[in-house]
Amino acid sequence: MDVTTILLLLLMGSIATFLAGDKLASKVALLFSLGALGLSLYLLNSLNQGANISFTGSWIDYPKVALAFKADGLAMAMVLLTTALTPLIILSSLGNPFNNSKNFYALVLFMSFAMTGTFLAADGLLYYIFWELALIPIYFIALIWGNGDAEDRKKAVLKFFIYTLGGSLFMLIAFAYLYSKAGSFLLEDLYKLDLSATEECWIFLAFFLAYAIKIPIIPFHTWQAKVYQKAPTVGTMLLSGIMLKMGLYSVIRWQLPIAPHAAKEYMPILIGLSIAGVIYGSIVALRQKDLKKLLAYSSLAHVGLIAAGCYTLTQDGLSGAVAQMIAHGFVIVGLFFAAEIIYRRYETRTIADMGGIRSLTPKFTSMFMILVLASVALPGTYNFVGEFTVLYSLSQANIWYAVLGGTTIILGAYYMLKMFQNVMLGETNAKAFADVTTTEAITLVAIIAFLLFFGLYPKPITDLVAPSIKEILTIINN
Amino acid sequence: METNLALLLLLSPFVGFLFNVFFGKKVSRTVSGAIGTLTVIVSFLLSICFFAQLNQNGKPFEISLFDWISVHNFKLDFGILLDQLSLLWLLFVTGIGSLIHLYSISYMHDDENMHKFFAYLNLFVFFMITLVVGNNLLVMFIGWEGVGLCSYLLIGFWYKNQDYNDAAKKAFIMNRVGDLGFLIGMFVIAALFSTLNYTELKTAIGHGGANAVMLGLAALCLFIGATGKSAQLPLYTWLPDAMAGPTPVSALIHAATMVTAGIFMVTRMNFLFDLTPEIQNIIAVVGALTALIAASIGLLQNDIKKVLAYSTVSQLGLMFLALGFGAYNVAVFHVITHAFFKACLFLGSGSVIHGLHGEQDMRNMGGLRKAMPITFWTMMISTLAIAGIFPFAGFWSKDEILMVAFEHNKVLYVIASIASIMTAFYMFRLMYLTFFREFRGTEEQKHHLHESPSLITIPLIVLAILAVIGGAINLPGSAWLNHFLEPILAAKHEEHALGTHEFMLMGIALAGAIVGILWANAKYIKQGFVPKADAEITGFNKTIYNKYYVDELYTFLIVNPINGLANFFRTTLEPALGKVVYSLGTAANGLATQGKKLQNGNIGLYLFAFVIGVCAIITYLFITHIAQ
Amino acid sequence: MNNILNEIGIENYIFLSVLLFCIGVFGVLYRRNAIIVFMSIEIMLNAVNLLFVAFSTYHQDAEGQVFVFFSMAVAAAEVAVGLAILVSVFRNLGSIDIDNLKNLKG
Amino acid sequence: MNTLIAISGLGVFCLIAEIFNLRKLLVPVAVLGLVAILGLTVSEFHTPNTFYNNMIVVDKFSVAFSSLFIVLTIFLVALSGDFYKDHPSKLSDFLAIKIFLLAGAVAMVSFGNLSMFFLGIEVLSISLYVLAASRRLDIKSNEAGMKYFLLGSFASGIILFGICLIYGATGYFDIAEIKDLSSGAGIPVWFPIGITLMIIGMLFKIAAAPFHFWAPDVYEGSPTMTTATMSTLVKVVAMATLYKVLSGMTTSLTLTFEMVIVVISILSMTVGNIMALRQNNVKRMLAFSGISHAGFMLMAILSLSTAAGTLLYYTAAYALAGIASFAVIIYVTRNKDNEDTLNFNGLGKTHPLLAAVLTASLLSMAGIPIFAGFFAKFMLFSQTIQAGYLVVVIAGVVNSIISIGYYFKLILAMYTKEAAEEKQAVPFVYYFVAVTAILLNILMGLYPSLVINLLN
Repeated sequence: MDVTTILLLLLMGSIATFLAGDKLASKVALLFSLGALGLSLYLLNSLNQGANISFTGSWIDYPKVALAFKADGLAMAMVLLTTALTPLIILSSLGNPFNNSKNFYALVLFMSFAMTGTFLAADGLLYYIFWELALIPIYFIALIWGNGDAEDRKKAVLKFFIYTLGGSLFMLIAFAYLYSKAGSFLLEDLYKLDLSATEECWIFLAFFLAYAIKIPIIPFHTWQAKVYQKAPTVGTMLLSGIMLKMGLYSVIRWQLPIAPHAAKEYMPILIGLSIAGVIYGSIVALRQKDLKKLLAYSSLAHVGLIAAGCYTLTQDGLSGAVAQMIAHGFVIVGLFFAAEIIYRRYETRTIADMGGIRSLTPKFTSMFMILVLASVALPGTYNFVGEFTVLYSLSQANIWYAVLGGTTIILGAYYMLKMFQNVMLGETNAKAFADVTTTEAITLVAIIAFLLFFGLYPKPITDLVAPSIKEILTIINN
Repeated sequence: METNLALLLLLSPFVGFLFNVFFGKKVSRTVSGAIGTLTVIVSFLLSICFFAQLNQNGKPFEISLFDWISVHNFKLDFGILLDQLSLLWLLFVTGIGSLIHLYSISYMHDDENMHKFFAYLNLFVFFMITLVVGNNLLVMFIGWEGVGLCSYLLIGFWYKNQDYNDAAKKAFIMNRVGDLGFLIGMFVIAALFSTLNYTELKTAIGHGGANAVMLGLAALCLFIGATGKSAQLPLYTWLPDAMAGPTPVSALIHAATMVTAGIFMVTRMNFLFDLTPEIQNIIAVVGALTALIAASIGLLQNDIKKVLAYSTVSQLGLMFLALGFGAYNVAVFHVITHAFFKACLFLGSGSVIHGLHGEQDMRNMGGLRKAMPITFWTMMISTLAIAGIFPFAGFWSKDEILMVAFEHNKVLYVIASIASIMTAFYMFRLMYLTFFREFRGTEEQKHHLHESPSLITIPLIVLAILAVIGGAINLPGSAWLNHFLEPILAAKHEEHALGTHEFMLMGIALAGAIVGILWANAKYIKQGFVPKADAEITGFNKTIYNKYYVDELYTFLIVNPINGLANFFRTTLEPALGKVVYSLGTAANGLATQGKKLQNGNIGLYLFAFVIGVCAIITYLFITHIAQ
Repeated sequence: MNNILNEIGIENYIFLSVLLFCIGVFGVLYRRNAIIVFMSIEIMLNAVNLLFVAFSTYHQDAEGQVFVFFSMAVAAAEVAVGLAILVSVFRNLGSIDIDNLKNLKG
Repeated sequence: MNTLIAISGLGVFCLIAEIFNLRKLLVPVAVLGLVAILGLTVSEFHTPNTFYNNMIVVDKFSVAFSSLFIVLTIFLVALSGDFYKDHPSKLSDFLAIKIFLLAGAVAMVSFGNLSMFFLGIEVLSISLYVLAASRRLDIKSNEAGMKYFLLGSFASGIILFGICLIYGATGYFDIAEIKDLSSGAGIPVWFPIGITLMIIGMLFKIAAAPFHFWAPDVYEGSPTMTTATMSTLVKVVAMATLYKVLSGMTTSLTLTFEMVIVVISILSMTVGNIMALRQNNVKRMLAFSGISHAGFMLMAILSLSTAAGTLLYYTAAYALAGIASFAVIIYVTRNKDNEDTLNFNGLGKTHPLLAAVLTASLLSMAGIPIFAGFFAKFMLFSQTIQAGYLVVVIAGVVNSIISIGYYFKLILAMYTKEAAEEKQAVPFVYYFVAVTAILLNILMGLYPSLVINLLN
């Protein structure tokens, strides 16, 4: 029993959903995603009991590409993030009807298949293939089921596709080059490789281009806000909840260990850029009129902090980054869902058109409030654990990083509370607002429960990822 | 057993919170209120038990519940520490907390969201307890941010009024500024000693050898945190606005308990601050200035709660003054007495507002002495206490502070004294305008004038009594408190042998207070002066009345630039960055349009290009061939 | 037997045929009448054929001359097709000026 | 060799069938015959052999490519049945011409002697001239034919001249002999010129810049069926032949010549992609994309000794994607007078399957993973990097990014625009060809070894 089963299950799920037809599609998809979740939990359990759930098989003998899936703690953490969020996302989408939903849900499952593959792949080319595969479904999801003016959307989505693909193609060159050196794409072989300083620097930059666009780190973020706004909320959740994490995970898994010296050399610039992203994102978010765009920029700020954590090249930085990735994955999905819930009732995403909802819907208000607090990293939520660890690692590198990065807890509170005030508080809104339905409530409660539980007891996740991070750090440091 | 009790002590209010969240709406308001109150009383009783036990065996009780956050160089557990300091705080937090809960049952009875109110109040008590009983800084930080959250929720309790929401937001964000300081401070300490646990820290720092600069930095950052929570310069402006919340909230959170968290934290970390005299000086100066400025603003405020708010700020300033001189026990002493009489004052003002159906402007009050005697007398006692009249509680604690100041720094002593004279003045101004001479409100208000129900008055009476006798816990001579706190404080605090110049100082203080009172009396009783309408206020008075325009200054210096930047980024920079990417595409398209001209369908041209190509290649090969 | 090339020398043949070839190319480039363009192309091919023969004599083997027959045949076939196309062009356009063939462009 | 004979036989049969009026049978028989021939060819894979003292050399290379050509022809023939249904009398001619064209193609990859090469290339070209101009009354078709003919025969002239010079330099037409001599000393200066001229002729056939001008016009003007043939079969043939010529007649390329290739490759990619951005006519767009692909394929020349397998893979991937897309294009534009992108609006709604296939094939051409196109590009890249030409690779990457621009224009049209007319029934053959081709493509993507290992 190894991790390939998860991939197969998701792939089969995607096909089954496609065949199930529009009526059943959502249910089938939900079923399979839950199955994947259960399976990955089972595998996690057997991993903790010391079983080997990785898989290596041969695929192409020239050029030498192997079907290698490495499932260590880190990878499994990300896989769980994916398989846990997918059902939630599907569940959240039950409220809105999609025309020919079979394609839609098939694409959703296919995307989560591709992303899981990206997290697991331990062979450069295989990894790259999954990386690109994840791009196709989101492109169509955003293009066909997106909202807003079609022409505008087309432009935004096409830009997103070309931009990200462009970035990753340079990564492809890097891989080709590494292959010409190592004669294999296997992760460990690439780790073993010792490159000259110049080579490393170019390789690093090639990777950086791919990841900086995906994550995104400013100034490569220009695709983000518009796509988030135009994509259907499910797409936005997939993008912000999981896909961004692909970039960050890849930084930890591929970029840093393969080109450690370059990473050390550029550390100040990289951390600087990331932190600039934190501040920039927060400030831009202050004045957003569109709820989804505001959340998009908030997530720009958060991933900036995560990236900064990654580039500190310290145990804390990396583990904090992972924690923050997971926490942010959940909270941002929750927030976008809250936006969607409001949209379902009021058909608007413009903050100005909202307000005074609180008195109409106590349940929703409390859940939304908790999510907002989580995203401003209130102690007791998992986000705090992540943010604390990351900031701590930054302060170890240089106290000023921590101070500047720490502004996020002020600015974050500013724009989030402002948003909450304008959206929920104030004189009772004239329009009626039905309180959350059961499925909506389940989704939100699940997310909140997760955040609170691990906020108080993060140990399981920390212990899960710590060994693999140590391993990676040893590779980086010699 | 003890562990369970400790847990109960901690969680009991949380249970109340959960109950009120999930069932509050179902049960009647009284029930939800009663539950809320009981849970706090439970904690109070438990604290008494622990207190008694501690008094017997004298050894603090510490347990670690579970591992929480771990970073490479240390593990943080979620632990409870019940020692002298935390128990002292627990006693008055839960004690006053219970009283105010009791009070609120009647005060909030007409509010449809009463169950929410009690939920928040319980949550606050829970977080406050967490803050106090945590055995390391990070647990304190949970409580620290938690109480901030509750104050946000309670200030904005009447969420339909956006001004209140703004006030709430302001409070939260300004606290966050402090919290960042707190975080950084923790980081520095963790980096230095790789622990945040108090006891371990105490020993670690005791060994010394740590880089003085870093220690100073840590202390400074922690103090910044304190200025946020305890409303000191420059972050004090949120506290007066926080009066937007219901009056019990102002009493509990913004007078008695939460705002003293800063003092608690500094006292907790006294072993750190003792090593950094420069920072202590900063603290002292900041405290003194805060005391003076806040008091001076208080002189001219007309909103009864605003006056009390500024007096709170200035009292807190005095406490920090004491902290700055390393007289932690004195500060704590004043914290406790202040908690008594300030809570009483707020509740009293609440009772007045309640009586006048929400009227808060003292210009429309007056002559309430007859109508609500209990409120009047209790408030009068507390006023005497805060003014520092012998033998009320405030006299002893404030006097101690002044003595300490006198010993260390005459200038600050003078400032502090002026501040306390002002205090005496504006407090009596408040009393006179509210309770004396004839009623200035509307006719139909006059009809409904009545003493508040007993649920309101009982807490008042209790607190008033405490305000009278509270000084007893640390009378010069007996000084129980000092002895009690000795285990906590690293540096021994020398006793005041009651000598002549101590008595002289007492006399001066008393005289100052009386001066202030007479001044007020002359102005508001003899002349019967009533403050002018806002429009007519002019000159320096106007500046003071508008709080020296500090808020406007902050808006101008910080808020506006940030918003301007936000606008600039959103409207200019973002599109520009986007264009950069698009421009590549447009460039390619431009090339294409040019290219289409070349592809003009003319066979001759195609053939020509062909031949040119051939010639070019051949010649190139030839040239290189010759070159070889 | 005495080989004629010994008197004249192979290079002169090469020059001649290159010259012819270039004339052909020039004709193709310069003239606009399709027929003449065909003819120029034929000149190019025949220039090559000439050279083939010369080389085959030079190398003292027949392969070159055989090849000439190939190329002639091919050229003939080519021209046949070409003329057919030309005819249909003339039928549709009423002229065989290749400058008129500019509908497909951009 | 047997392949060649069999193909010619099949061609003749097609002509005779017309006499006996067997039109109904024509397409099925032709397809079956080709399948049989495919089998025959493949059977020769492991028995390299030479015929008629090296006129024809059958080796792995020739067999592999011949089989590819046959497969492509099968698809093309299968499509012709419906394509020519309006004038059935011509069907047999067109089929015959296509099959003879195939014969030429096979000759071009299995020649052992330059005369065979020349014959092959001429058979191919002449059949194409005919096909291009085959719509007699359509002025565009005439123009296309005329342009192709003039430039084509001009190119043939150049090639012939090249052959002649080589013969003069070495005294042989047999490429094996030539190869031996080419490395030896005292080889006259016109030998490299001869090679160069031949190469230029082939560069013209694969439409590499600056010899590409004919391609867009001819592609646009010719009947779509012919365009399909050109852009898939012919391009592949020319590329394979170019590779065989170079690898067959020279031991190693000189650095200077590699520079020429580098420049031409980069030029073709860039020109092709940039120009394709602003095309509204699908055939024209694909013509330019073909030019850029020619540029990509030229990378193979840079690692001459090892690239055979990669080239086979690339050509196969490209041609299969091309067939699949053309199957859709032919269907969509079969009774339209132009091939404007507008015709594809809303295809996603009216014919989801066709739209999906077209999307897939475009993605494959753009080089998106799991489609063969990705591996094709990737292997070229990695080989070129190993050969030490990082510049070309970077240019290639930049171009693949540009190419997304126009490939996705079509996809966007299919999925976001509203359909002009409602859906009508699609003849099965289109589905068959399109789906089979794209499935083969994806299969190659999933198991690249299948193809690559043939020639490594």
